[in-house]
Amino acid sequence: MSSIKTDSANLSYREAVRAAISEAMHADSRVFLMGEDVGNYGGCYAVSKGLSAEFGSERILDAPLSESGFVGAGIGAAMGGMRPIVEVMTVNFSLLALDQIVNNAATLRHMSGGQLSIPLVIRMATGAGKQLAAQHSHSLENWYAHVPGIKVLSPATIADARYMLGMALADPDPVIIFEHVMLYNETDVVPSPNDCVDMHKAVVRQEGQDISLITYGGSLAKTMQAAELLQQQHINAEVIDLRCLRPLDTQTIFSSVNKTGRVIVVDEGWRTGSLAGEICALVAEHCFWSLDAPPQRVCSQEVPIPYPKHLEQAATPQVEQIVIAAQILLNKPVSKLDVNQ
Amino acid sequence: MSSIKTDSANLSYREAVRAAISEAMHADSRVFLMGEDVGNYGGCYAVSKGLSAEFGSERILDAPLSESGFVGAGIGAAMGGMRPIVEVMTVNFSLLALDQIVNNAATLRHMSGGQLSIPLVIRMATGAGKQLAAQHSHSLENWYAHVPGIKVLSPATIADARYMLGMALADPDPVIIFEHVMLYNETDVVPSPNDCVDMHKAVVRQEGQDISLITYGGSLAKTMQAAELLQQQHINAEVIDLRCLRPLDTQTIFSSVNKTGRVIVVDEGWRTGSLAGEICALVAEHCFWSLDAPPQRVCSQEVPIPYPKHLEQAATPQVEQIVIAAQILLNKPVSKLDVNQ
Amino acid sequence: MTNTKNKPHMDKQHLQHLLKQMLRIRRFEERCAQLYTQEKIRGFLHLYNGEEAVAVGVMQALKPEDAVLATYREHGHALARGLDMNAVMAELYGKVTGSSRGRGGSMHIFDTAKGFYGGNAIVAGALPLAVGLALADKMQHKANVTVCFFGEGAVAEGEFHESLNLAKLWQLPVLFVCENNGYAMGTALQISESEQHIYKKAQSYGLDAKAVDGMNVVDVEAAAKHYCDVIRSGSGPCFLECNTYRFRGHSMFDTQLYRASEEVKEWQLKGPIVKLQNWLQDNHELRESELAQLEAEVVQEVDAAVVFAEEAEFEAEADLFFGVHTAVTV
Amino acid sequence: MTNTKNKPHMDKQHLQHLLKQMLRIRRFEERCAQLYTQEKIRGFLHLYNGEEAVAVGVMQALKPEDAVLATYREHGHALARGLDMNAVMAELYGKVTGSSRGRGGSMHIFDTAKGFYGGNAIVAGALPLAVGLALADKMQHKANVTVCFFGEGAVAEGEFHESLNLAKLWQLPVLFVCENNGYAMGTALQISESEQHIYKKAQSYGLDAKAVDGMNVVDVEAAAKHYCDVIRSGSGPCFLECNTYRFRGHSMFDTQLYRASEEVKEWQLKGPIVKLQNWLQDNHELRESELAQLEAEVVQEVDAAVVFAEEAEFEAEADLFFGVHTAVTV
Ligand SMILES: Cc1ncc(C[n+]2csc(CCOP(=O)(O)OP(=O)(O)O)c2C)c(N)n1
Ligand SMILES: Cc1ncc(C[n+]2csc(CCOP(=O)(O)OP(=O)(O)O)c2C)c(N)n1
Ligand SMILES: [Mg+2]
Ligand SMILES: [Mg+2]
Repeated sequence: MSSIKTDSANLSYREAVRAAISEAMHADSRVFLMGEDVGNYGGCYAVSKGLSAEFGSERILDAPLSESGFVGAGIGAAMGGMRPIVEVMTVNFSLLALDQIVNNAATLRHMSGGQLSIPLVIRMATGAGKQLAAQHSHSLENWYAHVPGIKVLSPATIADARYMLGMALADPDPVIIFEHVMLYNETDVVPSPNDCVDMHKAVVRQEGQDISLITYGGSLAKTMQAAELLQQQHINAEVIDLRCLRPLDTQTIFSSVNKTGRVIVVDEGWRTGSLAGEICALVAEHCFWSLDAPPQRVCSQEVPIPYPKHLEQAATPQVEQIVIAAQILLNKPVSKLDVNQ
Repeated sequence: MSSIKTDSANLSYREAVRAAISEAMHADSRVFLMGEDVGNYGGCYAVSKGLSAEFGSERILDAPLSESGFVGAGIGAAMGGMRPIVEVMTVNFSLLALDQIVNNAATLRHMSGGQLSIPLVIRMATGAGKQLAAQHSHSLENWYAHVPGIKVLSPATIADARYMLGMALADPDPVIIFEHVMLYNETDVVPSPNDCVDMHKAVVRQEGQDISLITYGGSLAKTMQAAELLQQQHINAEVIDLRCLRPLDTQTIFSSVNKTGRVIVVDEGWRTGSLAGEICALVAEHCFWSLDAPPQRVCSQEVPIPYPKHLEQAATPQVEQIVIAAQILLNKPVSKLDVNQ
Repeated sequence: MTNTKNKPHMDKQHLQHLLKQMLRIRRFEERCAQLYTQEKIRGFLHLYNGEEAVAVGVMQALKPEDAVLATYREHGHALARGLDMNAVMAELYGKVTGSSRGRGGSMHIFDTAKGFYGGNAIVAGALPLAVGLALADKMQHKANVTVCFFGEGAVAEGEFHESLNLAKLWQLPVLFVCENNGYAMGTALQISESEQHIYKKAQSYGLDAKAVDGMNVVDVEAAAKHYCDVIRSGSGPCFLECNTYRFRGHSMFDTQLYRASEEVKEWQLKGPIVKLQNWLQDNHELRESELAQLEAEVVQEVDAAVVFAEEAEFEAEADLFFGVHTAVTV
Repeated sequence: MTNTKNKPHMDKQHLQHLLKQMLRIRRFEERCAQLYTQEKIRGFLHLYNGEEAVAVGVMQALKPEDAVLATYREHGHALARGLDMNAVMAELYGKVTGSSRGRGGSMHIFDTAKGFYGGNAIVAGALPLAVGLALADKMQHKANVTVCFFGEGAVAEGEFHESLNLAKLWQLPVLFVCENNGYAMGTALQISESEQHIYKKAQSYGLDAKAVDGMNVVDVEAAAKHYCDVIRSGSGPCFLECNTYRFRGHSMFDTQLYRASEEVKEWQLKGPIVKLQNWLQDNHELRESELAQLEAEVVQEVDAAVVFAEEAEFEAEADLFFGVHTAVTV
């Protein structure tokens, strides 16, 4: 049987995704994994390490450097009765596959009058933090979240890494999953399958009354850290992990903001045109009369992400910025904190 | 001399763009036009009709169906000292060129420490309204407006069609120009060059005190019509034409909203993740204490745009929706209007 | 039209069948052009006029389980593949009884029951889909063929290159059919490709590839049958370049500044319908009365399709969101 | 190394120059690998170890006005093109005195004064840029060559296909240099291309193309010179496939599960440096003392570069926005 680590004791994010793939492939012979270096190399971020030995090179299918070609082939294979998991190594390279995703995957069901089904899952790594510079550090989640016909997931915890893929595969329509590059080494105990939450739901990761901190993906950990620091100052922040970026679980967002009256959205996307902007707009539209202060965002700076660590950090959201934004929003004294990261 | 119509009496939008291209090519031998069918065919929307005869096939350069290739070649030619105008037939096909635009055009100057210059202009048609269905009706302006390193223009008037291209060419960095497909046949008198407005500035197209209607591109005419109808009901709407979608002229936006206290953004992009969302977020952040009501948006429905007219119209912003949204926002009775369009 | 008698299927009946299929497309589209000027049909309308032999010839080689993908110029493929003409016409009208509920229009005709996967308006956009359908067949050990039609303009696209390599690398059951009509909109092949023998480009990926006279429906059929046999035997993808010509503009907007009317006239003399019809008549395989009968049947079918489309309803606005996702139902 | 004496430039001095250039790259990168484990260099680091003959050989054919583009594996190209080693090392350190102010790091070395247009981290992403630079030269009647280096993995990308066609169609002065090291990360050429002779693929676009032993710097130089002459004469683009091998992993993260260590060892015996060095020594063209001198000079240069990089400053955070647009200045 499987040599893939699936025990729920303690998995890394990477292992959790791998376990999810392995489980799905054991359960359904229509599932296969296709992408660059998923097989012999074991995956750019080692997610699929060992899977080729377990399932063979036909079901762990190494693809040439042809993002448009093999993503389109994944769409076609889904139409043809398979359940492909396509790995686009990173979101940066998905730019080469956008025509297939937007013009085909997202439109075909509706445009054919409901005839076609595209039960496809596309996984891709996203985000900055590894000092990979401007062409390798994109966070384009809001581009995808803008497109009707696809669903967009952003697992930020080990549990979600473990279970969201299965839910995405069970969905009859195309689902894009973003895995933040800084999460792969994180570890945690995986809950039982019964405790996993529907992929469409946002989750309140920490309850609080004073302010809502809304985030997703690679920014969740930073936001949780910020919430902890705020706690030391007796500010009770509620932290919401969006999880599903399209469609948005507006109910969870709105009830939190209606309760706290204050909101900061933390998002690694560039500020202008960001998903954070969308959340702020939604909140302003729907929670206007509950708001005690303007909605705020902590986003990436409007600059191609530079290589050196200090500039990469300056360009992307940091814990301290979240804390300060919250302090300002609550009219608390702004104190330099021992963020220590 | 030129057979190209440049007289300021009365030009169509198409003729205005053509006059701008012709003028630029006469003024600067480094300028050339490259794209699919710009030459022998005269341009998909007949913008470049006659230019090949005037300037020859080397400066009006027909490119094969290779969007990534010739857009990248445009970037390279700009680095090499030329001033290319690249026509990507429509935004729908620009999906195939996004890697070049985002990973090269937008990053190269910053990433090279300021060494490289990309004085490139990319023009593309955008939008719905011609019943071209799901793959040919995209409005992805906010995707582009999200990306640092490029500027994004949206000429909505004949005057802007006439003069923005020249300003874009004068800019030393990459500029994307969106031409809405429904505008090409519109005609108007072109003002003198002295009266043209800096491409970075939003323009108040109609002054008003009661509400700010903010829009751009193909939605300007609808918004102006809505403002007229509102006028009949003694609602004085201020209409702002954004013109430059990146960077945004926030000053003009904020002063209008601070004055009126109410805002509706009209945008043909899909609602979630739209530029309209960005504007609403900005307004909520910066004009919060002046707002008398929640910021609102009239956007496209979250659906691939269908072919039949009634569904295409149902999917995209219409005058009546703008009027009704304004009436609701101002607590006026909602009356079905004789929109007559 | 030499030697056709030697081939099993090339009897009078079959040849008349081919003629009728081509006539169905021709007459259907002539009516479409009229309906377009009457604004019954809107959006883009790309006619297949002159190229009918390609779709009709290739379809003869297919089985019901096979898959077909085409471009925005796909009325001919849809009809030749056996889609109901009523549903196709209703689609062009944007009516709910259309093959895609009227949502796709001329460029997006679908019928999964017939293995007809569209209708794609992005040049070369269907090629990767074809690779994927074939991959699914191979993985599921189905001996089907996926046929993908595209114009010679598509050859310049990166998706062409990626798709051919994937198909050959993985030995997938795809028949690529390049409809080389010499122009991509107004761009002649000489100004879009450094190598203008498209089949040679395909050979450079290791595909079994050749060019045929795309005006000769019999040749097209024979070549397609041969290649489908090769593909079904498990030898991987094949590539057929069909040299043809479109008699009308690229779409209804085209003013055709880029070619001389003499060129069009020359090609028209070599048209696939006139060619087959003349041959049949010269060989006494088609009596005047038979031809009249054929034409009458076709006109009747087209007339009925127009009536069907006219009488059909538009989709209710309330159903706009149906099918954005599977869960969104009527 | 046969016949080298017949070629004008292949005298002892030049051969020692070639050896030194390769040694500069080798020693520089060996130091980089150390510095990476010391976390002085971060991000991705792709070493050129084993492939030095390609960059060094090709650069011999270029003039100062020519343009060079490469991949993320471009330290060798930068050094061989004459970029200051200090600036390159400082770039890897992310320091403001680096060739790109430290913003690009290992994958984005630029120096427009040397015609060095990067450093591109998107596979095949530089090919269209090369076409454009050459187009600009042609339009401006400049007799320059644009050289574009890329790996064999890039050949599968649509951008490869589009670029080769554009270059040939428009007869542009580009020299495409494919560094065929047999692997794209862990993907062997056999599982990425149906046609594994890359030069043959190039020929299918009509390019003058051939393969050379990329481990033989003299052969590479000769081929590059020949092609640059062809290109400068106005005959359009050429294509050089250099068969080579990378001795180390794809990047510093690579565990090399996909190849046997014997394979690596075999190739190492054929390495470009050992090959040239042995030949020179066998032919009494390189005395021990000369070699020691060469090595010493190289070590000194590398040491100095490290000191330079260590001592340099990081860019001020306040300058983060400099150069997003031209107007944003320091
Ligand atoms: C990617 C893309 N670019 C541009 C277009 C616009 N366009 C539609 S058809 C066409 C010409 C295609 O020519 P060809 O492939 O030869 O097919 P034909 O129309 O001749 O049948 C063009 C440029 C498009 N639909 N898709
Ligand atoms: C478009 C794109 N897809 C994927 C990657 C990830 N990636 C970086 S290098 C590489 C392998 C490239 O191999 P090759 O072109 O042979 O060059 P080599 O590394 O062997 O020099 C891959 C897959 C990328 N950078 N860009
Ligand atoms: Mg054609
Ligand atoms: Mg390689």
